[in-house]
Amino acid sequence: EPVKIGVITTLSGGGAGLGIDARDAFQLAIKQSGNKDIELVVEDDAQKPELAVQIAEKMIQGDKVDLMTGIIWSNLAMAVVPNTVAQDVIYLSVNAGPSALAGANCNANYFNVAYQNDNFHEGMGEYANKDYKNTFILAPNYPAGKDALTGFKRYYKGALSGEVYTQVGQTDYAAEIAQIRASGADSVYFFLPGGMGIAFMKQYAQSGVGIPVMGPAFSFDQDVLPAVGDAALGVKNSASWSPDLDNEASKAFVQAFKAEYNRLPSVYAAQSWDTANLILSALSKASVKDKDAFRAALKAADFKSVRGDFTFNTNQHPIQNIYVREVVKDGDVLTNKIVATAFEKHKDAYAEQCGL
Amino acid sequence: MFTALLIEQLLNGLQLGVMLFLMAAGLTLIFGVMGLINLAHGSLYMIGAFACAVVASATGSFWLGLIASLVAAAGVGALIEVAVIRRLYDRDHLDQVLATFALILILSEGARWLFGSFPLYLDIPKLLQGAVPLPGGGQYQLYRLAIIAVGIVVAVGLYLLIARTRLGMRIRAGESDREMIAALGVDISTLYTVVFALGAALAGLAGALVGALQSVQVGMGEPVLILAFVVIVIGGIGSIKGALVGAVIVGVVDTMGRFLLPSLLALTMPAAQATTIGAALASMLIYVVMALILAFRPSGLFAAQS
Amino acid sequence: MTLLSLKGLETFYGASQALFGVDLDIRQGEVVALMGRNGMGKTTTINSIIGLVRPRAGAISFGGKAIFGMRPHRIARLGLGLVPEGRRCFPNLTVMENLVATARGSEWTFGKVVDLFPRLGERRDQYARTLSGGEQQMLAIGRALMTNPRLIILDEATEGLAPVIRQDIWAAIRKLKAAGQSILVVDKTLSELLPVADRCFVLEKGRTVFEGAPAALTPELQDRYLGV
Amino acid sequence: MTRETAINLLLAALLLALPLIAAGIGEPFYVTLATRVVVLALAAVGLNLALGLGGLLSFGHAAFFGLGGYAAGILATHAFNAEPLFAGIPGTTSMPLIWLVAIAVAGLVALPIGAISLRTTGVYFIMITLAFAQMIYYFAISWPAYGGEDGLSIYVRNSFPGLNTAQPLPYFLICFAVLIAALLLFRLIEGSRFGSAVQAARQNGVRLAAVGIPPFRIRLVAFVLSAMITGLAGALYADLNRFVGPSMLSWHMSGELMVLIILGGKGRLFGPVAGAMIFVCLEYVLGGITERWQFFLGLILLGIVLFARGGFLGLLSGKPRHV
Amino acid sequence: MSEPILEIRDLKKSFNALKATDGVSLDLQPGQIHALIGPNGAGKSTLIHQIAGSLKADSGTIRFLGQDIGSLDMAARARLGLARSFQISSLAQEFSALRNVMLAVQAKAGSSFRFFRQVTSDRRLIDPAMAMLERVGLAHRAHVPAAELSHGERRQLEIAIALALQPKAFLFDEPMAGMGPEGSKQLTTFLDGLRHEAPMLLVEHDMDAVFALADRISVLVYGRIIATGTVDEIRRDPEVRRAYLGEAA
Ligand SMILES: Nc1ncnc2c1ncn2[C@@H]1O[C@H](COP(=O)(O)OP(=O)(O)OP(=O)(O)O)[C@@H](O)[C@H]1O
Ligand SMILES: Nc1ncnc2c1ncn2[C@@H]1O[C@H](COP(=O)(O)OP(=O)(O)OP(=O)(O)O)[C@@H](O)[C@H]1O
Ligand SMILES: [Mg+2]
Ligand SMILES: [Mg+2]
Repeated sequence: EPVKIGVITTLSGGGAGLGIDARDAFQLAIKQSGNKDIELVVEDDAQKPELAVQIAEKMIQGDKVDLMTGIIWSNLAMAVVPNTVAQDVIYLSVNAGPSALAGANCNANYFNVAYQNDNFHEGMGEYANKDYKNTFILAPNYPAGKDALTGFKRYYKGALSGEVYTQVGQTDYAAEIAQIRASGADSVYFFLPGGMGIAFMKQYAQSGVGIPVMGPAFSFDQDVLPAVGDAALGVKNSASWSPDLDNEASKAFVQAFKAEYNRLPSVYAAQSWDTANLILSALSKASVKDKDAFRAALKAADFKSVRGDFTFNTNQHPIQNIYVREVVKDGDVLTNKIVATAFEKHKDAYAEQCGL
Repeated sequence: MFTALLIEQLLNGLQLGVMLFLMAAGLTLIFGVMGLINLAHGSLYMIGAFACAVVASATGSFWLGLIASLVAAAGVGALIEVAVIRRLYDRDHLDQVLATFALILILSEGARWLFGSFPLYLDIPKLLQGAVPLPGGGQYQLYRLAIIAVGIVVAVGLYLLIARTRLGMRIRAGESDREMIAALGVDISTLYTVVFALGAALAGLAGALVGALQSVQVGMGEPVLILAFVVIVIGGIGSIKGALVGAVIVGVVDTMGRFLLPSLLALTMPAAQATTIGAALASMLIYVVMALILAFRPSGLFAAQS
Repeated sequence: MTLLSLKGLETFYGASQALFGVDLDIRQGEVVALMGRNGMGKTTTINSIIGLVRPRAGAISFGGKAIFGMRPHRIARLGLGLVPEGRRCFPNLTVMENLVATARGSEWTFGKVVDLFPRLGERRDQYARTLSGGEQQMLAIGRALMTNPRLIILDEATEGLAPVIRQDIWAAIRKLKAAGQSILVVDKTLSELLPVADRCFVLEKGRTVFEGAPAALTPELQDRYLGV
Repeated sequence: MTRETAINLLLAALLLALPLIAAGIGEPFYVTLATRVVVLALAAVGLNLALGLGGLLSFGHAAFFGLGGYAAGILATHAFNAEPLFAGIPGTTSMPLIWLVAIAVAGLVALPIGAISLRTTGVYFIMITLAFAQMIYYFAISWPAYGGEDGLSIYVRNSFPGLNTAQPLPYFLICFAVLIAALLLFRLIEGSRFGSAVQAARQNGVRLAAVGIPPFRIRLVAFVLSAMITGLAGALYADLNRFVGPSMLSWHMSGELMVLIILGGKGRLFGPVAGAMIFVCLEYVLGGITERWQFFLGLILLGIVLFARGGFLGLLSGKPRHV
Repeated sequence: MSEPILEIRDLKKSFNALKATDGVSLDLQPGQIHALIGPNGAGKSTLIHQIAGSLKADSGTIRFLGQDIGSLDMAARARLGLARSFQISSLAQEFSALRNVMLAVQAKAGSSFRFFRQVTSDRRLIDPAMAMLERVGLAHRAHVPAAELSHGERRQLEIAIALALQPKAFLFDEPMAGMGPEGSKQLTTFLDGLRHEAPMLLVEHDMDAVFALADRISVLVYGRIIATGTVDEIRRDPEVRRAYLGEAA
């Protein structure tokens, strides 16, 4: 009997690009493994929590999947994960890492292969200490946005010349950019995922304010860089991976992904690829039907991560390096190259509260 | 220092308002004049932005892209009118809501089918890059000034079209009694196709112009749609002047709210709390304003009908 | 010369039949009265001519051209001007705009309409929805004239009008008649309608039951068909 | 019995039978799917009271749906964490209690919203109700206490005396019973003196006032009743998903509720039920067939609105208008 | 003379520059039909609207049964006993004729907040409503939706609704409009009998009807009452002949 893996991800609507990257990488990894005993059930959540819940129920009760994965967004993860793990189904996160699931509410069935939401921001906060004393920070006014700025502030030692929460889905940032210009900041840190980030970066570049910008990888990754264009050149951003990361697994991944899909992979693709390979490694050691053994096999993280060294912390969130990348032009293509390592073997701040 | 910022923010509010007006103009035309609730207006806006981005990146010319956005949006608009909208004029608003809701799904997914799932690149044209000095020492982006200018031209043009031309009179006449205007010899269905295409073209134009500032992606029309409805309802349906005033009110209130509320609240509570609560209140603000205006003027500020 | 002719016209509202065979003809320059009790099909006949309801059977020709089944705006452009029952002025247009929005041809102008109905000149920029009933009736007639029709059709020409104004309307109709305008008119006030008409048609239950000169409509016939 | 009544009974029987069969053959997911149909139908029955009977095109009913949901989520969370709500009042996991709170909250909020919104008519009413819903939506997104945009998880489904709600079938039956009760209530109201007044207010408010019935009060009561039913549905929905988040308050949700009604046939007793059955099935079936499911969903919805006047029930019963 | 049922003093209403009602005072006496005539646009409908409450007067007082009703809304005035018809029929289009009248019966009973008892089997609504339809001669059309009634039938229905309210005064705005000669005659007879139930303010252009029915006539021109009197006085008044009657008198 094949192993069934349920992949719930966003394949339609405005946020589809991320989900498609995650799905594509996952499928490619399974295909490359040559493991014929894996059956994927892929469904589109359209970025709606209720729909994601419905699909999860269907996968658990109808398809009787052994493992679940694929969700991109924190709010969808919060809707799906607690109920999934409560039904003793193992869930592996390819992207979202809300703090609520990393601390006291961590769960033996929940593995986060991507990051805890604060991680990238913490990395950038640490790195910013090197050059900047006075930073203006902004993020959307929702939990992930607050986590982001909390993460940044956790390691940043300089002063804050402004802290602004923007509206979710906001598309015009003239008012915020004017505030930045007037604030006397020496740098700007922003977390604005998706179209918000594209709009902000374009408008920021057009405004000619010129104060250096930093952000997490989300606004400077392969899915959005073509849309931001040259405005992004030279911006420092933090991530756990970069296409130029110097290890065998990563090189093979980038090459395989490009060959298959004719585009560069994003961080989402990399995390998803790792998730697939983690599952494959555990499958080779234990049967999914034996939950305890399988969980132990997952926890061992005995696979070749594209991110280099990869281990799980007690709360089953990654211990990994956080890199600082810079947007560069490789021929015609905008991409990133690593310029520094902000943290080696970084752990998240919530693990201590986890009782596992 | 603070005064200069305040002035710049006021300008930003005004500019956001004009931008909103540009989005709302086509909607007012269709919605106010033809009495049709067109939820798919945001999709036409998206089509304009996509057409502009695709053509601009293929030809390297923003201006060709702008023309393409007009043509594409008007073309799709005319097609939709003939195939779908035409059957909805004498239906109630509910049927219009459902049909145009369906159109959103079709157009959004259709666009994703054609153009892929990733956002497209579209930048402002060379000609309009840079900033112009403002009296008092500040600077303002040329492109945004250009948008203000286009918005004003559209407002004046539309106002004259509807209020002064025979075409405008016939459109308004048809709104209240399609049968009668037909019985007086006017081919109302062709007229409406033209008007719908015109409204669509305006949406497309807005999409292209605003797309250069924002992200060109599937679903970009939705937040705009709601705001555009807010704008025309505040102004009073069917009134171009109302739409302009409504847009400026929304633009200024929103900008000033985002800017001032957190600092105002900081006077009464800890800063950390003030920023988040201020932001929360700011995002609700335009809806509060709209509810207040409608509570006191149930048919908007410049209602055409009393 | 026959301007308009109807033969065996049958019209339905959904499943219920309203016209069972209406015959009618109007010659150039003639004033024809269409009469009948309430609900006998006068308005339905008129709406069938102009195409606002689609007749199911019969023949209609106007100016020698078959117009059965044509769309209303095409029929109207052939030279039919309608003053509908209930006036149906465009409420959100001003008096002036109501008149010019659908104007065609050059003979009738705003000035001439105001000569005919001075009240409309005073109310020039007022929205039609705020006009009194009589003012709206004048506007509806003016609006139809502004399309320079070969045949003008008045459904309930003087309904709801004050006696003096009714006299004005009849005077206007006489003036139009004298100028050679062909007119089809429906009205309740026989004492005013009959003197103007050249010929009369009477409908009963959707059929033409009488055709002839006003004089031929004897008091007995009036009582039988119209309840007078 | 009219054809429509027969169709209604058939629909009800179908809706009850399918989950029973599914549970029998060990396909619990279809029970869950049917529960979703039932709960969305219930929400739409609420809206139908305002929209179908009263002609009040509320584009803000997601507010009441979401408030009901949050009532359930908040009470359950407080009970789960054993923290008092305020002033020492504890949370609860008892469904009947939660329902009462959800109904009361939705009604209390609907009262001022209705009182202000009903000053307007037509499209203005559509937009002002939307505005109120958006206010609550943005508030919920940015207010951190109950999860903001991430929403609230209900870790264990709330309880109902004598039934194991964690099992899909008992929970379905609870929801089904509530739906049937709401439909009966709707039928009663529709035929009552109040219902007459509500329908007359839709057709001609001036006429209603001219005989001496104040349309404003009639509409307000209809609006509040309608919000209360939709609020109850929200509480059930939260328990179904064991999750409540701001997306329940979003304008998409309001739109979806409207869509359900139009799809089934507005103002018709079973319109919301038929609409919810069609919509959820389409979403589920199409979503399983193709990634482009929204495109085809759009085409089908368009087809229905253009060619089936009076909605699905109008098509089947052969009467485009409901009288 | 007895106490007037309806007492209007110095009522004023302008639309921008236009004085639609310009200081109108008028009394409606018990048992009388008081006709209000005047050229088109004189302000008759505007006056009716102000009395019924669908328009708010700028100034002046309206007293009904001794009570100042100026600040009440339309529904409240209707409940006090003012029943009106509209110049253009205003009905609940989807309801049958019977249900239109039943609505009035339930309004009269003040029982619109009853949620359970079904109206379709409620004899307390149906019987009185049917009786009213019979009185106006519309019983055979009781179950036809208002939208499908002919013009004349709708006018009859409006009157049935007004009757069902058992009002203390009627306000009728051109009830004969659109009725053929036959219908007008019947309605004239009918209204004649109605004056004993409640007095009536009657706006009408049909002079045959007005002269046959009216106890008193007021002539409104440009928002002012230029003459009030009996039928004969009004017929003879040269000013009225010039402004309104023409040679019709
Ligand atoms: N829209 C409609 N739907 C159904 N029946 C209709 C409709 N309009 C008119 N009828 C019916 O058709 C018949 C003819 O009506 P029509 O309006 O033509 O009469 P009419 O002679 O103009 O009467 P009136 O003198 O009252 O204006 C009537 O029995 C009427 O009830
Ligand atoms: N809402 C309004 N705005 C502006 N003017 C108005 C409004 N309503 C009515 N009028 C004007 O007030 C005057 C009186 O109108 P009203 O309808 O009362 O006349 P009427 O005496 O009933 O006439 P008719 O006999 O033709 O029905 C008219 O000149 C009309 O144009
Ligand atoms: Mg007629
Ligand atoms: Mg009048």
